[in-house]
Amino acid sequence: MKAFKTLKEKYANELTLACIFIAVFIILGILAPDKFLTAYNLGSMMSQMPELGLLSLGMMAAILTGGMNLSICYIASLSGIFAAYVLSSDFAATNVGAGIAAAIGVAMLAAVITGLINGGVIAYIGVAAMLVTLGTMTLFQGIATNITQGGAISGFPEEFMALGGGNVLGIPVPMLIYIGAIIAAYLLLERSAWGSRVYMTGCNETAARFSGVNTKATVLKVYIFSSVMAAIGGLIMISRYNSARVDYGSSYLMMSISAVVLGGTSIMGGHGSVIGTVIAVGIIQIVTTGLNVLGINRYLIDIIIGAILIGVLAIRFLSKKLSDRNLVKARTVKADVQSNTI
Amino acid sequence: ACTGSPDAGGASASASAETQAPAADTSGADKTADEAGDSNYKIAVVPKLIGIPYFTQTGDGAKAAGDELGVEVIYTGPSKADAAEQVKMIEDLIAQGVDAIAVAPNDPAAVVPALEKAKNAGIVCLDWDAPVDNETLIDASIHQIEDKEFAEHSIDMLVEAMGDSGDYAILTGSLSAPNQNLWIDYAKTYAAEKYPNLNLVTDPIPTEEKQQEAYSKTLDLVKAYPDLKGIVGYATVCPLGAAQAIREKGLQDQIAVVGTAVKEDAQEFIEDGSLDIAFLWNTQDLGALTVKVAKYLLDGNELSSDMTIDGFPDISVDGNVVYLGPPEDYTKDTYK
Amino acid sequence: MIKSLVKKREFTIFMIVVVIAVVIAISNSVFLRADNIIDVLKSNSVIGIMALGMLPVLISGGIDVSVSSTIALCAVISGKLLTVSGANLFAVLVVSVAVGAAVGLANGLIISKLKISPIVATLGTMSIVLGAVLYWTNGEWITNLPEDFKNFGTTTVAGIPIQVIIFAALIAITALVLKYTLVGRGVYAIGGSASSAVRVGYNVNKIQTLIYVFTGMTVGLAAVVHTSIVQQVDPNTFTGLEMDVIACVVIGGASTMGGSGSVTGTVLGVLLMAIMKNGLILARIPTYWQDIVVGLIIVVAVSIDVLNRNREQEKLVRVDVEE
Amino acid sequence: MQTFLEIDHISKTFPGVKALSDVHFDIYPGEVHSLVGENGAGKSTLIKIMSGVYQPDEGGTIKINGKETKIHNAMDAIRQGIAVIYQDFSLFGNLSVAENIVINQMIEKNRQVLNWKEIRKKAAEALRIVGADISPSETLENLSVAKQQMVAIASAVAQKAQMIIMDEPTSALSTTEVETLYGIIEKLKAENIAVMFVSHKMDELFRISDRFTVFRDGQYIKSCKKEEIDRGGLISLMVGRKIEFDSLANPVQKSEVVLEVSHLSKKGNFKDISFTLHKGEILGITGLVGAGRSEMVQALFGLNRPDSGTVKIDGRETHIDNTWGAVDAGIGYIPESRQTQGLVLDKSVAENIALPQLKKYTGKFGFVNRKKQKETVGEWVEKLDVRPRNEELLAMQLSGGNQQKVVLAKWIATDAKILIVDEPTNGVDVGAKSEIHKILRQLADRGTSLIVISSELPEVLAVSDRILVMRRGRISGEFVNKDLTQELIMDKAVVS
Ligand SMILES: Nc1ncnc2c1ncn2[C@@H]1O[C@H](COP(=O)(O)OP(=O)(O)OP(=O)(O)O)[C@@H](O)[C@H]1O
Ligand SMILES: Nc1ncnc2c1ncn2[C@@H]1O[C@H](COP(=O)(O)OP(=O)(O)OP(=O)(O)O)[C@@H](O)[C@H]1O
Ligand SMILES: [Mg+2]
Ligand SMILES: [Mg+2]
Repeated sequence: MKAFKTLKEKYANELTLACIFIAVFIILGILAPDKFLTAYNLGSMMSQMPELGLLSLGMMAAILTGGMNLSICYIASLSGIFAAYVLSSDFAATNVGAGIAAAIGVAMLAAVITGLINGGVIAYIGVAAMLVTLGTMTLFQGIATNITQGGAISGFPEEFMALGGGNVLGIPVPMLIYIGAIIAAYLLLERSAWGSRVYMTGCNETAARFSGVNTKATVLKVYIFSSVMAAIGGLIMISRYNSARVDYGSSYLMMSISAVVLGGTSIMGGHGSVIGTVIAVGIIQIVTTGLNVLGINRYLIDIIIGAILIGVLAIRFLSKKLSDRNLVKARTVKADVQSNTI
Repeated sequence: ACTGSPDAGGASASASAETQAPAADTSGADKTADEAGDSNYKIAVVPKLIGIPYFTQTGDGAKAAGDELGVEVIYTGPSKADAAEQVKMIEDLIAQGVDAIAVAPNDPAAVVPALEKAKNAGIVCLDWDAPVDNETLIDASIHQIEDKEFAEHSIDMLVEAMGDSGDYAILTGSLSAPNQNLWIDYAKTYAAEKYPNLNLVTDPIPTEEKQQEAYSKTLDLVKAYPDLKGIVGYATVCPLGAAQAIREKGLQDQIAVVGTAVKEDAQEFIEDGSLDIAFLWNTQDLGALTVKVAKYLLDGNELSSDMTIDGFPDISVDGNVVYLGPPEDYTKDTYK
Repeated sequence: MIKSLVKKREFTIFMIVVVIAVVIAISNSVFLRADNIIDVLKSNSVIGIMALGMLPVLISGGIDVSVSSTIALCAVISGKLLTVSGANLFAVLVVSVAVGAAVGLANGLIISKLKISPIVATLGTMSIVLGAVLYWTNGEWITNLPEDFKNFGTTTVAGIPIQVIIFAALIAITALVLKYTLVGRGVYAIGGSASSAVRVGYNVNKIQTLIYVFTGMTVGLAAVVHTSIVQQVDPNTFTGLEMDVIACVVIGGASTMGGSGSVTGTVLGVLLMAIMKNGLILARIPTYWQDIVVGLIIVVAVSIDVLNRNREQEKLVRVDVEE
Repeated sequence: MQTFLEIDHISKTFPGVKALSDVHFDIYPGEVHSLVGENGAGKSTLIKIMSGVYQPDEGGTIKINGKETKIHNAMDAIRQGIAVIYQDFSLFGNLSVAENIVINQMIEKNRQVLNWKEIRKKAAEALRIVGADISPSETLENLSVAKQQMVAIASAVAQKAQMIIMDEPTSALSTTEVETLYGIIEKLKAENIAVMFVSHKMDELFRISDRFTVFRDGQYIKSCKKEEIDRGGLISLMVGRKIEFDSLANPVQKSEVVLEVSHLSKKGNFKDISFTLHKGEILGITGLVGAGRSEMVQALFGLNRPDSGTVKIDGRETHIDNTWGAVDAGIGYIPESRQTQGLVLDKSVAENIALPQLKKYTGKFGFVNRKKQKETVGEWVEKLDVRPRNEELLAMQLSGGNQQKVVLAKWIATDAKILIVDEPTNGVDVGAKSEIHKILRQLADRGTSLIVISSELPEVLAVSDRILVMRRGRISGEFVNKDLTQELIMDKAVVS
């Protein structure tokens, strides 16, 4: 019981989100059982979510350090484009397996390099993350546009489509990859030593440094992590759209930031949980799909998402205020009792 | 494999035109069968994005045709010209259980997997405004016009406005807009061989699909290339922004501006001479034709070169491609 | 005198602006021609005005990403007023500024009363407001604005476009407010330490709200200025504008953590972005390289700025050592 | 005579902690009334209630000049003539010294338009009164902790209040500034201004106070005149037990040299620093604030790169250019500013203590063993008697002194072989202070070598085996701690 209570306190935010998620899910299910609750739709939602999900995880890591990664969408498309070049090459056409492996390798390499650029300038030169990634956003977009001349790269081996379109035991492959990424993110950020350094650095960089934490390396790794998540998202995208182009997923930037903060990550850094972000992504997904399926006007959907964002945080604030007040009340009463007994 | 079960995927992947076609019309057939009596189909028309005049007008056309034919037209698309968003909308439309999907793809390849899902769900698939690069998948492809022809037309118009020699520049909506890139390529080659004295001063200038950008980029252009004699714009905002800059600088007589623009928006600039010639197909008709062809297919008919769609006397059909017809040119006379 | 100038935080960015300007001028003398400079100032007056509005927000440690949606709303409303009711310029200006202020007020109240972090709050209002605008207008352009308004748009005073004059006026006002008023200093105080600001007796909630109202008002103003330049209203044209605006202010030395930032810096930031855009074409840089160049310049510029500041900190004398 | 301020039955509850229960306090004009109590007794909390930062629980009264009032916010307090020097200063690092000093007056007078000339004049005047040579135009964050403290004092004095509250104003100061402060307090008394004083330093309490009020664990214990009580009595009232202060110095020459610094210099920080540190030795470093002690030791900890000179650890020359390098080399540094450098305030005590030695709890896959971590942390919270004894509390929620103990704990736990401690008992209560001294000595006996920086001469004399004195960035004297007097040391410390 007690354990449960502390658990409840510790994960209050995640629980609230989970309740919202379930509530929304039920409502949509009631409104459109024949459309929303179909196996097809659930499947398609599961294959849609990973893109935003992975970018949000990458964004979250950056925000945890009190930073931001505005270049994340173009990291995704840039790594996707590099992978696409390999995939559309004769080499990949002739020996598929090696081709796909090489493509994934190239995408990861691109991720590490972009991560090193962002993280290097942020951690070792000390420029505000917002500024750096604002610059690299344009830079990466420019590179992607330049090498593709704005065109699309397509003609991948059929087998690669499985990454974005395949199923295993009825679960879409992208979802499986996403779940893997979630677990990895959780272990790295919330269970590993690096993770706790990330959180502490995010709260107070000076104190962390004064505690002998290599804050530079810590932050550098964060941006590599961020890039890798983006690159995985990029790979899923090019597989789902069987082509690669500079502007794929460009509309995910603001959405991923929204998801992260909706998930309870503090924009000042140092606070936030992977699971919170994941649930938030889920909420955004089912709301958009659900309303699409109901044939609601696209703009109304934007309005609703915005309202949810503010609404949830308002609830979060008010409930905290309330619980604090109750806590104080309880305390006072107890204290009085004691003073009487003395 | 791109779909639920591998074998199905294999089938759709290795499907030749023959195996595909029956699949298409049987699906059409069941539809007519089980919905005999009330033939009110759900036809989804998906533009590249919603909320810009061009696609609002095609939408109006589509909905009007829907009312005329008594079918339900769902006109919805992403709020940004982003392939990822568009694919999601298509997938959600499949979930919504529509009978036909007509998509103006942001990327010719990106929508293919989604459309394959649609196909397997027995939905009739069309493309419009820009082609999807997978003929076997597409039951009908509505082209406003043959791209090459259109691109060449744009150069002819430019020459008509500026003469067949001198410097010219190209404005485009964005460097990654497929059909604009296509037109630009055709146009460049055509200009190079037909009008050797035309000189393209620089790569196409992107304008973020914004008139403001087209305006200030043009201001820079005319200063960077003092001998500039002509500007051709390939997104509906470009000629307007350019014309505005030209008007402001009072260069109507030195620099000719032509390009694609919506009739109503072009009017004021054409009337004061800052925009010489605008050209575009009739946007309403494009939307209407798309819906009518969709209905035509849903009723179980086959495309054929001698088919007729009422209201569209001069359409031409070639394979599964339906051409709307020649573009309309807007000049001073248009608004007389 | 010179020394104190060099010490100033904005000096590095100033030098960078100068260097880039020189480079462009060498590659194409047109850059320095009066008409070009005026064109640049005119087409960037909108971003400039919004940047000045964004400045206090960033100084106070906040951020406002909803400006791009708000300006769309204000522009559409002024456009409709102009065409439908044919209202006169002044009335339109007042309404537009009022609408902007209203959105700002909403932001301010959500942030100060509900203690929702600024980026979240404004992300929310951003999608709500834009959604509403597009739902209402369906993205339809508003064209055929009344002649007298178009004339206003092309008005010049002593050869200087009216838009540039408005921008200049706002620069002066913002600078004065931030330096010489209690509220202005409060903005810096809150950015430095909100809790301390409470303890010295500032009404932090009120000031925070005021800040966002101010931003909203500048956006309302920017909306009219924009319309007067483009002479047409396209509700979709503003997407992504918030990033350009924020970029100018932070490149101008405002910290996204709050506490620092200046009008001078912001104006320099606006200029840097402006002359880059302008120079890219004048210097005949191929379009497929332009984004790369811009991105590199931003990263390099801000890095140099920071490296210089770090060097200053190192040199700082902490103890007067006995020699 | 009419009290200026009178407080009755005031309680304050924080989520998780009852900071004050039903306390009483009153103060007369021209009186210096000291509020004493252990860390966490509730002193700062009461002050924050008086200054409108916190609202007390329902019930209870606040009277000012006999009239019952409510203090809703800081402005109320300022209007009622209450000025505060907060324990954590509450200044603005990004603003100029002048503005920091004058800002609250501007707000009080509600002057919407500012006159900078006047502001600078006022600030300079205030700085002159408190005898601090600081340029009014300097940005505050560039000042030393000590100088920031002087700015806070200047700002409060300049306010022309009827009552000035000083929450541990001397904890960052050293002898000379402290003397000036005493002078200021005398002046204030003469002007019939009430001074509420909070401190953990016994001799200064007895030197300046007219009256004491003692809190323990948020409860009101007793008020009494200075004449009515002696140190022992006061301490036992505070702590509830006796505490003995015997010198822990152990000045026998130790053999093995662990740290050898020679000719270390950095422009504008320190010059030609040479000394050795032996195994198991406590080396005290004192001097006036601004002498550059922190700069010097921060150079040893890789926070402040020296221009020239060498550092030998265990005879091997070592280059330390960052903190993690220092930690690997077996050096620990307990900084003087716990708020910004020592602690991550909005993380739990546990996380803070674990931070420097995460490696210890980390398996080979880089995952933290939470259980092991919790145990060790629990031990240290126990050992250093951090109150409340709950390692899940946020560091922010601890009282100043308890925060300091947490910082100590986190570094002692690393079992570094060289531990540099900068102002270790800064703001720590008598009980805790003697405990901390004992802990430092135990460490030394267990073979750790310590450098202890302190501006408090009694403390230096109490713990050090050897004492270095710094003056204006140089070492001006070295003593073995045998029959030393404060005078001998001060003589080397002050600039002749
Ligand atoms: N913001 C807060 N939230 C929760 N608890 C708090 C908060 N501030 C103080 N406390 C608790 O209230 C009690 C009194 O704290 P306070 O700072 O008044 O002690 P103090 O007498 O000033 O100690 P010190 O002499 O070390 O400064 C402590 O137990 C502390 O943990
Ligand atoms: N510009 C600065 N930036 C950051 N910290 C500074 C700066 N100037 C001084 N400090 C810090 O403030 C303190 C300044 O030291 P100070 O001038 O008081 O000499 P000191 O002998 O260290 O004094 P103390 O008695 O406080 O140790 C040191 O902790 C130093 O790190
Ligand atoms: Mg205290
Ligand atoms: Mg020091």
